[in-house]
Amino acid sequence: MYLQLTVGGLLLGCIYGLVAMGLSLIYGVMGIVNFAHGAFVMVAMYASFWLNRFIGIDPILSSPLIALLMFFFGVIVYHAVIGKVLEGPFLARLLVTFGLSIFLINCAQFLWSPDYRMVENPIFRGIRMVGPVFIEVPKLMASIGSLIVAGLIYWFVRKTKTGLAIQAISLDRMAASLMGIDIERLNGYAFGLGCACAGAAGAFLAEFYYIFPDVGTMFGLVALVAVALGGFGSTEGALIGAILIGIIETVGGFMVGSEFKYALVFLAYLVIVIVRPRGLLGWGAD
Amino acid sequence: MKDVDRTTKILLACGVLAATIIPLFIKARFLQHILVMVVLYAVLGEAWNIIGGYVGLVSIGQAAFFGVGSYVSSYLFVEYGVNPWIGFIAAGLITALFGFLVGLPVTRLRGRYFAIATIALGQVMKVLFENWERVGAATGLMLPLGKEGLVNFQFHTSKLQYYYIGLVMLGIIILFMRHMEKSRLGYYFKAIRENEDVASAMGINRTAYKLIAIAISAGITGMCGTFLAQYSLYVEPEYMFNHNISVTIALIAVFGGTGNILGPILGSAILLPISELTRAWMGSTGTGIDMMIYGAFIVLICVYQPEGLMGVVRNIQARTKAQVQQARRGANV
Amino acid sequence: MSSHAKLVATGVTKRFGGLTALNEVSFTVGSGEILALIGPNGAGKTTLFNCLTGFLKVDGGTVEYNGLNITNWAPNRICGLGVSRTFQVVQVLQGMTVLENVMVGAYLRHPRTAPARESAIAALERVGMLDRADALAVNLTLPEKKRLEVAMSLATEPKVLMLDESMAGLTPTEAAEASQMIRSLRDEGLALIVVEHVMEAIMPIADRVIVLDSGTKIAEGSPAEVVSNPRVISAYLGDKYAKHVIN
Amino acid sequence: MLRKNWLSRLLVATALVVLALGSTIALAAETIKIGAVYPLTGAVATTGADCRTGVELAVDIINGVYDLDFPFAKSEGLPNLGGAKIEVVFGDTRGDPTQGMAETERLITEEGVVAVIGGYQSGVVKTASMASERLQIPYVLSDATSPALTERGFEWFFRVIPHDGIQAKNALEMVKDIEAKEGTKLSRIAILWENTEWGANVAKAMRDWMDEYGFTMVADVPYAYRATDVTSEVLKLKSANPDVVIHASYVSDAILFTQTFKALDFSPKMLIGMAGYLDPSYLSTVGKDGEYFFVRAVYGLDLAARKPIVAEINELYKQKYGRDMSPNAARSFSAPFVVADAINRAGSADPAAIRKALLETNMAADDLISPYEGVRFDPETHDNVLGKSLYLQIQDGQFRVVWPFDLAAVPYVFPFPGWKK
Repeated sequence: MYLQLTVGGLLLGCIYGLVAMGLSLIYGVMGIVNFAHGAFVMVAMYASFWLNRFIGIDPILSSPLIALLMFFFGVIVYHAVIGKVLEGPFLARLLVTFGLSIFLINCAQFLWSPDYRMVENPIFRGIRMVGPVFIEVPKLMASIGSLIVAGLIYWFVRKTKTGLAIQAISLDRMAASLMGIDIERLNGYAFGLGCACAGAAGAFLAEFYYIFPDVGTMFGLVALVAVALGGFGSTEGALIGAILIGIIETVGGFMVGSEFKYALVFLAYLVIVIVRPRGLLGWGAD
Repeated sequence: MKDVDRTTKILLACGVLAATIIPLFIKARFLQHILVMVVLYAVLGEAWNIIGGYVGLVSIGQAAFFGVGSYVSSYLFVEYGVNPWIGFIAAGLITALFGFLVGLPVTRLRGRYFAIATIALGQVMKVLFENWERVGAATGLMLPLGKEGLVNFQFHTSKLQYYYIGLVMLGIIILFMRHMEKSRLGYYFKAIRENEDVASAMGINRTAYKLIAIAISAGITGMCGTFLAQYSLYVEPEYMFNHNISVTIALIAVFGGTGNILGPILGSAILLPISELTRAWMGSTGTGIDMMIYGAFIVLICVYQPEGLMGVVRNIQARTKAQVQQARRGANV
Repeated sequence: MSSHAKLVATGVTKRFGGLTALNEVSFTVGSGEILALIGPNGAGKTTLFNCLTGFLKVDGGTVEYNGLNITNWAPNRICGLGVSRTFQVVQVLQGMTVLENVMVGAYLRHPRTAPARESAIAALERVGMLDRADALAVNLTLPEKKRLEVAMSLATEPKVLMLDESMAGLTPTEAAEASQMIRSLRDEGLALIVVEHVMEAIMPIADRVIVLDSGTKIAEGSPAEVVSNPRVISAYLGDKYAKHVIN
Repeated sequence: MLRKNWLSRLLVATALVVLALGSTIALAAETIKIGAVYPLTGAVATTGADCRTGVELAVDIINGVYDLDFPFAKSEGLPNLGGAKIEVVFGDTRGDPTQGMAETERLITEEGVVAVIGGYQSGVVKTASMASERLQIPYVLSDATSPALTERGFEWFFRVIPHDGIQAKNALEMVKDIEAKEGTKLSRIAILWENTEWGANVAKAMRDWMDEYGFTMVADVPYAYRATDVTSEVLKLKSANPDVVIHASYVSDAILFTQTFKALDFSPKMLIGMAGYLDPSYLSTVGKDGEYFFVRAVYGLDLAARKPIVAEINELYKQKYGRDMSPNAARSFSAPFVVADAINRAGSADPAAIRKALLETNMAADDLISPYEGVRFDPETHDNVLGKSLYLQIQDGQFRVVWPFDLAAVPYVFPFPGWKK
């Protein structure tokens, strides 16, 4: 039973992790806490849904495309909104994404009504027995996808020139700009990349989860806690934090009572952050 | 300088007078309701302002305090028949104590870690109350209808009484904050916001002052909780601990401009009716277009007027000041 | 005349990971004395300040004030006792006016606003910044900020005042004024610890000099003694030599 | 967890007031206004819109002339008031208690309605009915089921629909009936409920009745509304190994649980759902996976087999809205008739007279499209003592009435055939 729960938590955590990594990347590079990240996931879910409805591509197969679309969406959002508040006061930076989130969620309601939708006949469905454990195939696919994306991000940030430049910005904006790095452009890329993560997560989720305008809110909130738990600015920390949350949610929910499971998640955050005020792997400014 | 001050004062006096007298002529219950909400959120915004604007600790979990306050008075009333006014005071004290206790660990956090910790706090409190049988768990508590009147803190025929109670609360908090701004407390709060290291070096006990701030803010917010409980005569976790209450409070304060007294009042007085107007014109379609406009509005404010409405006011003031000076210079020449 | 004050550091040690930033540094400073703390960049002067005033926890040794062990006390308590400091990288309350900045310090001894304001004005006058009282701190020039910092520290009415490179970036005239002020503070019975990179400014007024190098006290004595100390010369020459290579 | 968009919901807004001011003047004297509050926007907007259609149709029938054997159908308006017509003024609660209260007050004071109906969510009805109680206007509820609502001893509040206590009792009666018919034992029962005001009340009612009927409760599982994942909840159920699972849920969680039941291959002998399972978007989302769930309702198209009027009214509904009447619309459909009946008997639009008439209400089963045995209010609680609920089962993508057996349109399928069907 606990094995089953742990596996369930692990799979859930990987999906949270994908959302959280994008959030963490954005924070790490430009110090923006993106409260609209859940809304981005929602946008991606609708995109996958419509692609499936009209062209018939399965969400998991269309995930690279969705990620790409979301990348451009992110770049546009960055240049239209986020870039303009980066130099602004702390509160404006904190709240602008709240506004963005409200806007996007209600756009979705306006365009597509508050109805629930679900991708019909996804390719990956059903369950597999691995030993004594049931594994839901779509969640497994989503988790694998999420780990692949995590690997890609790791590779991108550590090994590519653009990635290194982005890292330089997150370490020291001033120095990076003095070294001739075009901060605006790279911030845009980083924001786009964060959105692409949300996009991939949305596509994977669309495979097995219902879709409605407010669907991303809870994912965004949990991812936020995962990022804070792992430490703002650390993508690995975000993934670890998210997996931890997934496991706390399923195992803790089972042991203590599922009505308390989100309380447990938030409580875990409070406890960890009080012991380690910058999260598990956090660094940099507050 | 003096001229500007005087015009500001006259404007303020007019504002106070208008806030006191005009509502007397508003008979439409729904408009009265809007007025009540405006004063309630102005008080909540001010309470937020104490920690968010002065001390610089951004809370997105004020609903935790709001909910606790609403439950304190309601529980006392339902269970022991305690007069709501005593409950009101008790709510303030208990919520302040609660804020203090929560603050002990939480004030160690800075910046967004603090902000997210407050979100977490709000959610945890909601879940706890949803499962706490003694206070009705998810079912909440119903406050019995009593005789209307100031003594019972219940009014049925009109809402103006609620409005004036809210206005008095607002008046008291404004007086308190004016006093605070000019006293050691206010200076210390601002010093902590500006630079914690300097504050320490100046002999300020940061933790103590942060705790004071959070306790005051929580206490006032808790009293507002009692106010809403008496207004709707019903408390329920989903209703009183709603995350959107926290977000709205922070938005109003930021929209108005933080770190000064007038900001949250302006924010509440403008943001609430504006969002109602968009709803009024477009909300009944059920398409969410009103909230789209509301969201876009917040984004635009953050982008183009990040200092809040008070930023606009200050710019205008500076401009008039410059004009006055110029005019004077012109006269002298 | 205020009561006698005495700050004693014994074997203060601070490590950052494997690096020993301060190695058993000991010294004493008392009322009516100017102690200059000099040493090349990275010698540990600012770290020592931070350890003395509670901003960093020491890994060994004790700090005593008038016989009271204040090792690792919170900074605000240390300040409350009468040990005040300024920062090397200037730190003021940017969003507040000059007068408000100083009042924050003055409130420590004067809880009520009117006396605090008077005391703050006196402190501002002392550093010659009264004319800037209504300016926002963020709009000040660097030397002005340094002076403001001194005024803030003075406003806490310290018995021991630690100044971290308060004269850096001042014109010769301003530096002379600053020296004059430091001297008059000493005459009023304050104990002063002054970190200064500009030896020319500090040597003439110092009563005693401590030289730090790589976290270790390498010399202590009167300015004349210290300047002729071979270890000091080599530390500084080495430093200067290294600088030449970089430039 | 961002269930209600608080701020926005504060406001149904000034323009409505403006509209209201305009419209009051235009009104003819013989029109009697009643107010209806529903969540027309926000998270449960689809349901609110659905409820609204039921009310609209009811008012059409009352005001117009229809060749139906139904109250007020053949006459124009209310006969005892010289054919006075009913006008319904809608208010939007946005699913928020504060807003619900404000809207109800606005309808009463600005619009001058003489009675209020609607609400849908129990939490909203609590404050909305509080407003009508304060202003002494009758409130007739036909769509929210929390027992707490009628336990307050309100003088002006009446409820047509059976509350959760009665519905819980009916659920267990159905299980008993099936036990008897199948000659099997279904003693192990699990309840699964969303941790909200409504869910908690359902659970409470279930617990109370379970002892009475000699069932054993093997699991009592609350969960957070609108969860992202319910693996732990379902595993908990699974480890308890119940024969019957009773699930109180709104639509989003109903969808998620159905999928997780399937994913974790959890198949008890009977699955009984409520509320959310009735929502049209439940079936359209889960498709075949919803098959053979039992769902609680107070309406089913199949009732037409026993009550021809149901088919006739559904036909009218279809003409107007182009689809079959949903159970939610049918729930709301009854309130305007109860109010109209009371006003007609009172012979006046005076709220106190209406209240008095409501207390004397005695409608027959034939005057309703619901399976109730009639409408008669308990003098103390004002609950309908003749209320009764139905159980439907999803068969071939349709809700079929299967219980009570005397109203059943098709035989039930038992036990649940499992997920590999």
